[in-house]
Amino acid sequence: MPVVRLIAQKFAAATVTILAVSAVLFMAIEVLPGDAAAAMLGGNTTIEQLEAQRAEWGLDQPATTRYLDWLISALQGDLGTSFISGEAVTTEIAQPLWFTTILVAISAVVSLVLALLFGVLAGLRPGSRLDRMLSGSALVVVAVPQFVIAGLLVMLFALTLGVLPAVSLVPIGGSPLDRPAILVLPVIALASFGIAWAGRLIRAAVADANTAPNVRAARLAGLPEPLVVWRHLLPATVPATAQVFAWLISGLFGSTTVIERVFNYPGLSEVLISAVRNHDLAVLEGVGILLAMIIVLAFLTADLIGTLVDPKRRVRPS
Amino acid sequence: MGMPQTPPPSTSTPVLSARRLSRRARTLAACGLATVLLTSACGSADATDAEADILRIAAADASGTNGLDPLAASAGASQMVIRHLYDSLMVLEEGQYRLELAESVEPNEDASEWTVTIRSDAVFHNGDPVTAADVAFSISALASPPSNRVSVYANVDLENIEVVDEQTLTIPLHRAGADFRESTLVVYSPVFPAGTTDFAEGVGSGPYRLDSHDDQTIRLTAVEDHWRGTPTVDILEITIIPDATARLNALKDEQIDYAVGISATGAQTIADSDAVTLHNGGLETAFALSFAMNQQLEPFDDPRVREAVRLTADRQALVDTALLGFGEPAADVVGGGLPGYSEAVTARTQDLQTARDLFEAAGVTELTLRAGEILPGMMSAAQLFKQQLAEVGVELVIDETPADTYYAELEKLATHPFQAFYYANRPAAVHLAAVTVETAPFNVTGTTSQYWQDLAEAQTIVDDDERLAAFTTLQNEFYGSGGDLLWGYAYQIDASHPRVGNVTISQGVPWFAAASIG
Amino acid sequence: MITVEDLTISDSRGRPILDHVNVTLPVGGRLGIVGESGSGKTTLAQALLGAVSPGLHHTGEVRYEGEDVMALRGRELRRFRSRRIAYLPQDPASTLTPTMRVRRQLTELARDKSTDAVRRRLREVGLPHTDHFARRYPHELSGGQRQRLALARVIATDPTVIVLDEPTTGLDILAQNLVLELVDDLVRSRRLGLIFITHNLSAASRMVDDLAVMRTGRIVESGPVRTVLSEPSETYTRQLIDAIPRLDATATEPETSTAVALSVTDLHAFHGRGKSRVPVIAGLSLAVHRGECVALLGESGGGKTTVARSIYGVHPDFTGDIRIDGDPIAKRMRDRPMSQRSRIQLVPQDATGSLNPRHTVRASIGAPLRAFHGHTGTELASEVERLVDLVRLPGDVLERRPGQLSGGQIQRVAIARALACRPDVLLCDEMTSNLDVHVQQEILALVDRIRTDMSLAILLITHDLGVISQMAGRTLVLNDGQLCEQGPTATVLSNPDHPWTGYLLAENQLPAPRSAERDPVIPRQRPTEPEPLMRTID
Amino acid sequence: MTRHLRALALVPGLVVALIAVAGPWLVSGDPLSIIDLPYGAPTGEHWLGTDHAGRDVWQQTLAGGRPLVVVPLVAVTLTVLIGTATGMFAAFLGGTVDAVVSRLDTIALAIPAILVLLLLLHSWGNHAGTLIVAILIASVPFVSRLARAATLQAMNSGYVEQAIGLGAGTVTVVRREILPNIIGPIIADAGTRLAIAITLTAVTGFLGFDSGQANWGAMVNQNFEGMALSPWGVLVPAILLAVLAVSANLSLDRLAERMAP
Repeated sequence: MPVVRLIAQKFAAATVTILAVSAVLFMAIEVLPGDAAAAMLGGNTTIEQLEAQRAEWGLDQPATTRYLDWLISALQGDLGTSFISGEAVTTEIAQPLWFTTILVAISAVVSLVLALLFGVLAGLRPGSRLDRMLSGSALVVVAVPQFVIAGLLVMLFALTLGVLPAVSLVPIGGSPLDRPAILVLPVIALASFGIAWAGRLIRAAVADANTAPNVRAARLAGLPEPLVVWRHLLPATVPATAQVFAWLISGLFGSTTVIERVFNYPGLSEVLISAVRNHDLAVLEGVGILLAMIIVLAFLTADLIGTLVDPKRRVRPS
Repeated sequence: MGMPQTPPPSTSTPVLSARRLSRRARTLAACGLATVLLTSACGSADATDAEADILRIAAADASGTNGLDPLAASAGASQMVIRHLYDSLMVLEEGQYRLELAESVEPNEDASEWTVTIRSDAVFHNGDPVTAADVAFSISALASPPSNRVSVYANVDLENIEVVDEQTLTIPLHRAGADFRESTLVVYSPVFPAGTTDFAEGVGSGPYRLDSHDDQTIRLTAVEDHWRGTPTVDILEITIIPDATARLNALKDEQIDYAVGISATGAQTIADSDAVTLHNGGLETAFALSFAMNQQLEPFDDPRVREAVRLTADRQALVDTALLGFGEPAADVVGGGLPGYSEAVTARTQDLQTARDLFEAAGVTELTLRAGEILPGMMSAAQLFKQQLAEVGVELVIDETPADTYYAELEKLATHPFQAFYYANRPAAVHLAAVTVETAPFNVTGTTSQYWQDLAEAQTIVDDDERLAAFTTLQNEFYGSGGDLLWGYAYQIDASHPRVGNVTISQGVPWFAAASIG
Repeated sequence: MITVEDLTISDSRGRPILDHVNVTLPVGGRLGIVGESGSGKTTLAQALLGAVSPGLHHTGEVRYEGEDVMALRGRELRRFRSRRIAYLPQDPASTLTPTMRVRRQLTELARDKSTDAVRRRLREVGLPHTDHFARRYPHELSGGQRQRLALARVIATDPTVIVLDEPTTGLDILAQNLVLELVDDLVRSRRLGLIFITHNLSAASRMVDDLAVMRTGRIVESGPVRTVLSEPSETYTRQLIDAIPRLDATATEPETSTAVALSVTDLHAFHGRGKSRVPVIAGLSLAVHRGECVALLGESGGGKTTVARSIYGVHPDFTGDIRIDGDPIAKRMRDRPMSQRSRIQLVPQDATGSLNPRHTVRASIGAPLRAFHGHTGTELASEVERLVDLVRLPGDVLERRPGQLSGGQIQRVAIARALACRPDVLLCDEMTSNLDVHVQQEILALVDRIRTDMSLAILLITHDLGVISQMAGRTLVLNDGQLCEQGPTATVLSNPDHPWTGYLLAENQLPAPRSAERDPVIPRQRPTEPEPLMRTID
Repeated sequence: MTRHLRALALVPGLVVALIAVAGPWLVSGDPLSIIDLPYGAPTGEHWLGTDHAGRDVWQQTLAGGRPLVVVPLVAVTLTVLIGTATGMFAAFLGGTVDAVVSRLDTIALAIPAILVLLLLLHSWGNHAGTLIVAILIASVPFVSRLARAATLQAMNSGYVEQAIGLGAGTVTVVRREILPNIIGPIIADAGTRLAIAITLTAVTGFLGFDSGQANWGAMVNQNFEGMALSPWGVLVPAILLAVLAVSANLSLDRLAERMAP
């Protein structure tokens, strides 16, 4: 089964990547100035207390030892314990990560769908008025900082029109999905960039595929335009689109940090920023590695989609 | 957009604190997560109870905890939750020291041992009466790690606390402490059932009991027939919103009814609005903002330089610019407007000529200020002060440090002669005893051993009036030659829906038990 | 059935691409439109379907059974295209969307989407009519099967007219004949109208009744095939006829007296990697003498190009010994010293792709002069100009880029650039197969002249017997990666030893005329001595 | 759009770039000095009024453009140089070099960019260098992959293969044959990178890291909350910023078009 083997190979490569990323992250966090003990104990500290705290957390061990310890427990699903809150990292970040993932996933899907629409509309007739209008708007949207867009959205939809909530308050014990209205503005703010950026790339892919002989032939055979696009043109753009989608996911996990702050969305933003401030190694490593896994998974999926959609790579000539 | 309000790094409220939740709490959290994953709301937040008055409050929090655990709570939302869930022995309310759970707190003749009697009608939310044994347990717990208030109770001889009867206990001290009430019990004394190790249920004897909660929001319901009377508001929903702008937006959008702490800019924006009411906490919840000079380090070991710096400041201008007028000039000693403040302490007025002469005499032409945006407006103030110093021929170099590492640089905190700093406004006696003593973590004003001795002596004076007089002298001394250029008080401005009224301040946080919802 | 009246299509600057074109296709008729690339054939073909590229303007009419095709819009236009007329462009296989299975390819445009219909259509074009086959993807089919499938796909709409636009260009003669036969059968059995657009006169002549010759957007001559071919009234038509290479025109004698310039011994070359690595050349040996032209003949995809690439040093996956003037050379071009690099040069099939689109002709030709011979300044300039002149290009092409040149010009630039290296061996890999016949003639003549003048050893790789007969002294025939026959070209072409060579030759002949009364008579160069250019079968 | 119109569209961009570059020379005194109460209305002396801290908005506008031109420009230029070089040589040389570069790219793009940014800002503070490094780490893998793919494609074309046979060395082939043919899409992409970089330099303040210098991004950021009190501190820098980003993008798009084969 070549497909199974292909997937297995790619997963193996992805695993290696994630291991490497974990090591790089560990090193990067290692060189942060100060340490968690000092950050936590704050002003009340004596040197002895500091040393004791460091010893308790194992910070006096060499970095390699700590990394290996971390790695071994990580492989068992234990990402360690937050220095600051004392909770297991997995417990501490599970909910924010889940909430952020909801936001990113919805934004990514919205971005992709609209970017496809934009890409197809503009890419089918490059240089047309519609194309220039869409591409021009995309240019502007990409150029305006996202927190400005978010702020304007709040002013308009929440404070002036009062149709959508300004702040993403999640019901107690619930999730953002229980109150979908709180997702709308953050998603618009996030997706606006996604649509513009991804749309430009998809537009190029569509314009390229649009000149392929099979597409022209399908048109000249009198096939209705939607079918031409759907059956003949779009399949050729799938690999590129899948790649764009993976980039989108990786990018959205970055920009969501800013957007979450604007809307006070209970996601990873707070966790990350306070972990950096408090030098909470375990949380940083944990968040970093989980995000890396999501990103790698996104690229892996894109890669597989790109492969599987192409019968030449999926099916061996019999 | 404004920075989230961060709380003061005073001894009694360490900004950052660590503690470990019990195993049970983790299990609960895990269950909570499972619930979340199934996206089935276990809380009743969405259940609209037509009968009940709900007050939705948003605040920032410094501790990263939800306020159920009195050993981990810090300033902000968690403190507010503690205040409503638990009764304390004593509190500072409306500018007064008040007995709450305690019926009396009396010293022996040399103030080395205190006898506390508690009221008999207080009942925990689980139905058990509050006893002296509970108080003894609570004090011991607060005084031992992992509590973050260990330093408040450092002087209590825990081993020898004695429960005399159901309502009475004696608390011996290591050193005589005549100011035990204000410097210890008033600072932090919530009481919880003896034997409590897991605070997930939040069992206290306060006017509200825990209904439900998650990481972000806590829902409290009123306790009927509380000894203070039944609270006027049936349900409090306290949500942690770190960003001041977001809090205000949530309020404007009517997602919440009361925002604790909004930015000066936000306050100015809505000053004329009918849709929102501003609540100015006044001096009781204010932060005292300072440029602290270390008297032990050059050039501030020269009292002329300290005086010159204090005379250079145009305090009103600093308040108007850096705080947009939401504050008032301060007089170099913390505690303005609060009990025991010396009448002799008044804000210095700018006197450039004298300042110039003093600087010249001391030969100072350049100063370096370590500053960061530790509170909104601090950097503006530093910049404006730089310009004011320039008028007297002194160049101020601003060494800017990011707010989030400001307190982490312990070395610099201890050795930098001139730094931006701020304190919670507390009664002068409490402040001086906590901040300017030898053991204080941030002795940024570099108080001397002679001063410490005087302070320690004052703390042992049992007679209230005499002790007050001694502290007044200390204040006057600190005012005359101390190391703080305490240039202003920044009011904490809350905002609410206009229908919310009668919110008072208790222990530095808004008190909603008697609030009215029109 | 179709009438084109006074059709003029011009670009945005008003330059006509089609200039007052008038053609008529009677019901069931077969019309050939012959012209070189750039003559407007494709524009005309697409105009028949009511398609005019954006930015072009048209006047005049295209009528299908009296209906104005150009006025059709939207649904009606689609209806016309999907019911009345089928169009198959150059390289028909490329019209197959790779993600659609055979069955889907056939049902998509058809009205009858039943399994039976699919089987019938597969059978009709001579493809296996099994369900298994219908489930395949295009890439699982052979090249010939793909072409059949493409044809089956467009006629699945049951059209009344089929328009074929250069359907055989780039195919070797075997594949070409397959397609033509297939089309012929289909048109006959379905009684379709046929419009056959090509630059290949001989292909056109066997397919159609009437012929229209196009040049620069105008129909210069039209009439029944026989008339046009035997009595061309236009010089241009005559030139086209003359330009067809002839099998009997073996120009050169084998040259073996001189030293061996290139020798290849026991060449085994492979494609692919790991498990899918397969041998494509198995034990080929050959030698080319100075001043000699040796042809390597074989099927498309038969590994001929791999031979050239191995020698040239861009296909390192081979074993065997390659020598230049007796000196062994490294496998990879990168590893060869400069002195060796200049000695072998390649003129590829895709000359356009071999020229950097961003460099001017002057830069392209100048680069090897600079690198190998250290020419600079005026010396460089004059040498470049000499070379350009040598390949008969006008001086004004020097500052142009490949995009601004015609196919023939680009091929000349590629040759000039190869010559700039002053090579001993020139590898010509299908160098004229993409060119119009009449350009092809000139290029061949040019290379032949240079060979004699410069005493070049030439390895000519081609599938075109006409080219071989005109150029090569000796011919090697490659089959299944092995040499199956070699000898003087005249001998190989007249008395093939190996059955495969015989088959190749037989297929290369002009097939029997469609019907007796339309016996195509293709005059040779000198019409006064009428003699068939190609022998007919039996 | 006609040629002239398109050229005309770049005029605002040029004007803004001019303000950004020449502005700091026109500033009188310290642009960050406090001159009046916050959120003051425009006056004859202070054309655009004062900002949230009582500083002159116009003076800051003059002073605050340069970092937004310099940092993204340097960062994106370096990104393009490094990304193109690594991608091109990886594809051209193949084998181990390719394997190593591709692996590094994969690792770099798997590391969450926001984490890198936060860590760097925290360690080094908000300096030009920090931002440039953060942008490089986030962008180089993308450009490198783009360049690698384009190079592989270019290498499939006959002219690269043949260039070696025509006497060109590795560097010559890469520089003369490959680079000109792959640079188009990379430059088109650089337009978006530039916009992202500009946004990034503007957004750091929002995450709580101030640079302590006049900067259009910081201005938007800091004065946003008080927009109702005085809009100038937000509108003027925001518009300049957007014009800058849009025209940078437009001109790079045009450049890419012209460089297309």
